Amino acid sequence: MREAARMIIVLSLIAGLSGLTLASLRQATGPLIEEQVLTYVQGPSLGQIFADTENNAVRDRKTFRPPGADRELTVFPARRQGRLVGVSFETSAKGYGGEIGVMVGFTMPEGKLAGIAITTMKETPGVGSRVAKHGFTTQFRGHGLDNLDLRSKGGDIDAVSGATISSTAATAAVKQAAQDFKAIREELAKAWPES
Amino acid sequence: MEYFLLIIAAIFVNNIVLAQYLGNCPFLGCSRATGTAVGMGGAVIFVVTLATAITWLVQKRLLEPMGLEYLQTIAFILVIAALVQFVEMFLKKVLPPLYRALGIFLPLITTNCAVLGIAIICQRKEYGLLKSVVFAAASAAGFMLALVLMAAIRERLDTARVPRALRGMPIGLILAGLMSLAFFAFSGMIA
Amino acid sequence: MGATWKELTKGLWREIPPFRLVLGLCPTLAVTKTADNGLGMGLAVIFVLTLSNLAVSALRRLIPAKVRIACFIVIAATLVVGVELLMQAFAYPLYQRLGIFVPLIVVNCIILGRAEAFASRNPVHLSVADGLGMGLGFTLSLTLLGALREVLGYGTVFGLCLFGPGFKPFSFMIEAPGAFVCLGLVLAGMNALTNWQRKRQGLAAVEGPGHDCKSCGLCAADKK
Amino acid sequence: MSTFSPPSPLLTVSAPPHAHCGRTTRGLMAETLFALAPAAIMAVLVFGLPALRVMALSCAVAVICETLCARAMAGTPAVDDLNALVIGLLFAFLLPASAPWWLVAAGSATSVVLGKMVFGGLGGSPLCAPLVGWAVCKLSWKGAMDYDLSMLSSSLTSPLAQLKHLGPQAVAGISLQDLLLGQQLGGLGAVQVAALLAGGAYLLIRGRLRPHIPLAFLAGTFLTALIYFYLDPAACAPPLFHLLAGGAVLGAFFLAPDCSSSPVGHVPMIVFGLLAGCLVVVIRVYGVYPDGVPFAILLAELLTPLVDRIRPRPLGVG
Repeated sequence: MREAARMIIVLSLIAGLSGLTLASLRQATGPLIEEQVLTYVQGPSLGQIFADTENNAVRDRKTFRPPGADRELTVFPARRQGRLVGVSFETSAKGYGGEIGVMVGFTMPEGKLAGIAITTMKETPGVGSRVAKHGFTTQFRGHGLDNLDLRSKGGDIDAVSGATISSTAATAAVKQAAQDFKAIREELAKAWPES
Repeated sequence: MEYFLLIIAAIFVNNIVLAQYLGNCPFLGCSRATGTAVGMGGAVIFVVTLATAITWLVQKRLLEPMGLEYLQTIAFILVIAALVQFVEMFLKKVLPPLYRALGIFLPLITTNCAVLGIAIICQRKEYGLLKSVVFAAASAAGFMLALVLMAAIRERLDTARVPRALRGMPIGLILAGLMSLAFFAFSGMIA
Repeated sequence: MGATWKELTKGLWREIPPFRLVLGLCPTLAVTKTADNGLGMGLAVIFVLTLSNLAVSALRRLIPAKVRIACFIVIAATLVVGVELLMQAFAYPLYQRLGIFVPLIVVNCIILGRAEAFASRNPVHLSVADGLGMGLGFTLSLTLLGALREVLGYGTVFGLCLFGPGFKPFSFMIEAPGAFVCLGLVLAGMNALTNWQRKRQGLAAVEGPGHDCKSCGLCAADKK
Repeated sequence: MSTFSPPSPLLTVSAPPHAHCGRTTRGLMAETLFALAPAAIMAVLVFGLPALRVMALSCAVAVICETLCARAMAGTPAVDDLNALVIGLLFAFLLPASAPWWLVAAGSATSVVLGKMVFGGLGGSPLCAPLVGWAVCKLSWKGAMDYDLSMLSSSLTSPLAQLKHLGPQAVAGISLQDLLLGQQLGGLGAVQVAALLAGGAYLLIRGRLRPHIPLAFLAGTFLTALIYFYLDPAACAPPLFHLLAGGAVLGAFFLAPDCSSSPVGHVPMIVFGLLAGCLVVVIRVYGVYPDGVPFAILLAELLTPLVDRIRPRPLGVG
């Protein structure tokens, strides 16, 4: 009986200690990890949208809350010569094999699409993943904020042949982003003052 | 069709041992005789399938709602270790013949990285429960296939005059390499 | 002091894993495509192994024999989660490259094997020396193997280009078959070296270390 | 039992081939070389001197490697059994005629070392040696091993690559006679179909080759191709095309019946041949490699020990 009690006490002691250590380590590393994930997961797609910017988009990020929505948007600014030239943020939509995340960039102050890049993607390899390739994403560059639909739905975006679901999802995500952008455009313009 | 491709991919194209480097210790350690290999393979299929289902539930029903995803590794390994113990006791009581066939392999399975590996792969690929279970069973079947083929070839090699320095582990590894080479035939079959 | 030094250095040559003590094969094969991957994996293992040996050895009188394996697993898993968090915070690209093999350190038999075979029976300072030595040996082996495969497979080492443009990379080496064959040949080389040394000392030749889980204390303990 | 004790000489069971009726390995290998000669001559006629260069270099490297290995591991069989020459020649047969020297040398050395000598020399290897070298090269140097890419100057094309990339319409115009006479790109010896058939027939008539594996292999290829062709004639090439294009005939007569890596029983041999033949077409249809012959044989050889377990039940055993 004493043996069993000792077993239980020692085990729970070790488990508790390990839980405590990990929880505090998690607390300490949390912000760092977030920064790293943004830099290495979202960062490359930011670079695809806005080349040669002079600020660190990940460090200068700010969060916004579109009116009437219950989610937050993390917006990454792009600056050239001290002026804000564009913003990008990520939206997602349900694709064939899970969520497709799309980073969407808008030029400021014109308010056009600067380009899009696929961030997370769990589509069927070889079929859906073709939307991440050049041809599909480049047609958004310089596009206005309207008519963001596939041709089959009356818009002017060409779907990737054989990957309709993935194309639909990516387009839906972009459309969502355009709506969010319209909603917070005023705030965005003021958020990063000229330096 | 989706599941058929998933199974073929897991067994042949991305074979867990020969292409993903998981479960090498039992693959090289338990491949001296075909009988042992079949027993080990059976035990692994059994435990992997069960463990993947349970860890999937643990992750989705316990860790994610509580925001404890970072404890995945520790939770999974404890689940697997407990499961192996439990399966051992259960088989001993309820199905003695099966216990006699698989029992001696069960303790070795806790430290078989294929078990934990497959459970984590299912989470990283965000498979659903059914898909995870099918994937796990197929991957474990791929492990068994590689193990049995390896054992049969090694039994033959016992009569060959393998140079002394190469006997044992080295020739086993080279053989595994050549098997992996042959399995390249399947590469690209499922994009 | 002498004893500590002995435990520290045995892992560097006499019992260097995984070449002499065949432990932890999966990461050895999987992450040695390049030298820096091997080095990163090795450093993570040093961290986990040293601290797990320290913890196990410090608690060895406290832990009841029946649940010791469970305790070792909890300790190792805690450390591995710690490594995961630290790697994500400070070396995210490495974390991405090593992928699933970072959490799998917990089932690397080197960790549990050393806990069972050494740390649970020896005082703290010796156990730490053992863990550090074994970890350094493991790192050394992985880096060497990674460098070998990288040189042949990419023509680079730590990302530095070694040969001119005329070099035709031997891509076989960076694919799975190359990993197996390369490690097999290195092990054969170690065996040949051992026997050559034994011959000079006038001893009979031996077959190389097998993989009957003899070197890994855990399985042996379970068989009892 | 950590120390290794040398087996006692009385009870040593030697590795296959066991069959002995006055014939020697050297004799068998000499006859195999003789049977391969027509294809080698045809290869020189079709592809010119580069083919001769590749074959000579491959054979030389194979012999040198075997000599060095045999020197390093005392107690292995003598080098003069001509087996190294056969391996070198068969490996050369799988290469494009324009293969650069380093590719030939590296592949030939890999064939001999990884495919044969690490398993203790002749008879120990579970895989056919030239195929091991071929697969390693194919994995490493895709460009130099690609028949069309490396033979740009030739007016011929590789029918199997065309089938893979352009579909069966592209190969509909190729006459079977051209295929038979080696008017196609592919392994420099593997495409000399008529000459290989003659060599194979010679070995069969002389009794140096048992007919089970070659015939089962060809039947397996033909039947599987027939099934695919029957199901969808528009998407698949006719079965005779599959037999005559690429390395199917070389595989059937010279690679698959490799003495140490193929089964020995009658039924196992037939199963092995059918399986390999079937895999050839499956890999050609679904895989990324235009010609599935070498990989199909390698895969079937992995199954050899298991297939060999099919044997008649001994009398009196329940």
